[in-house]
Amino acid sequence: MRILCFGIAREIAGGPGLQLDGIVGKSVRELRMALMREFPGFADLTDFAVARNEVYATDEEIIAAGDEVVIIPPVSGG
Amino acid sequence: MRILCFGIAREIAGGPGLQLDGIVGKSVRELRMALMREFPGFADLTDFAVARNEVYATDEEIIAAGDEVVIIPPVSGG
Amino acid sequence: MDEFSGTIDVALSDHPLELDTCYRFVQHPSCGGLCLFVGTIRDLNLGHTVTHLEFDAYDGMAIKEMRKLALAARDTFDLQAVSLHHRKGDLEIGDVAVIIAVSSVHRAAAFAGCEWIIDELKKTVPIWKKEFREDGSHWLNARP
Amino acid sequence: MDEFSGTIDVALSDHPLELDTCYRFVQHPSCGGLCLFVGTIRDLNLGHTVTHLEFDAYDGMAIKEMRKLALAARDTFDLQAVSLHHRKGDLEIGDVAVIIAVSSVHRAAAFAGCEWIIDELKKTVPIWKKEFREDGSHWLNARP
Repeated sequence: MRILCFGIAREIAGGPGLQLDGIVGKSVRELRMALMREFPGFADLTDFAVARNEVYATDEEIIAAGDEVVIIPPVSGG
Repeated sequence: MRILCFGIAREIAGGPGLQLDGIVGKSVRELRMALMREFPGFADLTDFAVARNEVYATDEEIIAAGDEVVIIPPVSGG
Repeated sequence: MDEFSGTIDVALSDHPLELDTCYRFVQHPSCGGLCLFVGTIRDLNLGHTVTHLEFDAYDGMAIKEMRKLALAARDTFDLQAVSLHHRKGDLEIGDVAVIIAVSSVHRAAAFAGCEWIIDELKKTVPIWKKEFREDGSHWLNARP
Repeated sequence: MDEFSGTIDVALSDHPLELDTCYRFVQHPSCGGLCLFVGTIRDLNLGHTVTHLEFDAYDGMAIKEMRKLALAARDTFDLQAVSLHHRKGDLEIGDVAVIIAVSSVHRAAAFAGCEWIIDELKKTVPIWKKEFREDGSHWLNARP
């Protein structure tokens, strides 16, 4: 599955998105664990969230095929 | 002495100022008492202050000849 | 007013107030937060329909008291600049009675300083509003 | 967006933001108090000289989160209207990053609502600042 990246997540992923397979049907918590395993830079962040279809996702939510999944590093707008 | 009036004080005085004699050398407290005696409308206000030379005067200050004395009814700017 | 130059801007005007004038005055490259307050004439006050207002001001003292407030706010809240413009004369519904703009390095000080100025202005600055309703007129705050 | 019509105005733009646009949106005859916040790019951050900033935004979600904040503020603080404009792209020192304007019948709610929006925006809206200093660049808040 293609996962979109913004801010520092782009630098960790080396581009505007990254490929992570085998996560459809898995929880957001499992997605976060997989991300930190495959891209250790994510473990060095203060924290990061995951958005599913433009809404913050809880750790318990299940990733569905067709979801727009996005890594949300600590925000700094304003 | 001529005393300037603003806001509702103008209506009580019947004009932009009023004449009150014998107050040079008296305290602001005495001025306030004299005002309420001569113009009972002032006693009906929520409160009123006195300014001497464009600064709020304390009750203890003494009125000097040449002072600009002004009655300051409750303000309502903003 | 040299000591205030660039940091304090106070005006009492019988012409319409301009937000941009106050905004431009307080801009500064070191400031990340600007807070502005605009006080306007409402069509209702305590349930009564207001038609217009008349502002009376003791000009010289009002300017002095406004300057005192601006300086006190600048120093108490560590503001970079304060612009405080007040209207006088006849105002209609929707007209702007007062504009306050402040700038600060950090935003919390900007909000606190701006709100303090309008709260204090309403207590100390010798300006008086006469409110005209359909059924008469009266000076605000004057009577118990 | 019919349900928000006239009370909520949210924008994310790569063009300069205009205070007057936000100001005009929130004006209303029933409102006596308007509070506006302008967040600008500072020349110094934590003691370092900043040369410019780059704003990255997850557009669709940022707009949704900004709209949620505006609605929550409107309903929580009983505001008449909320205008919330955020910038994206490359910004220089002094450029405006965000403008918030709110109107309310009474001023205390306007101040509280406006400050709440900027505080929450900095926690929840998916927009990221990359700060460029003379000695390098980094994404703010990203690292412990």
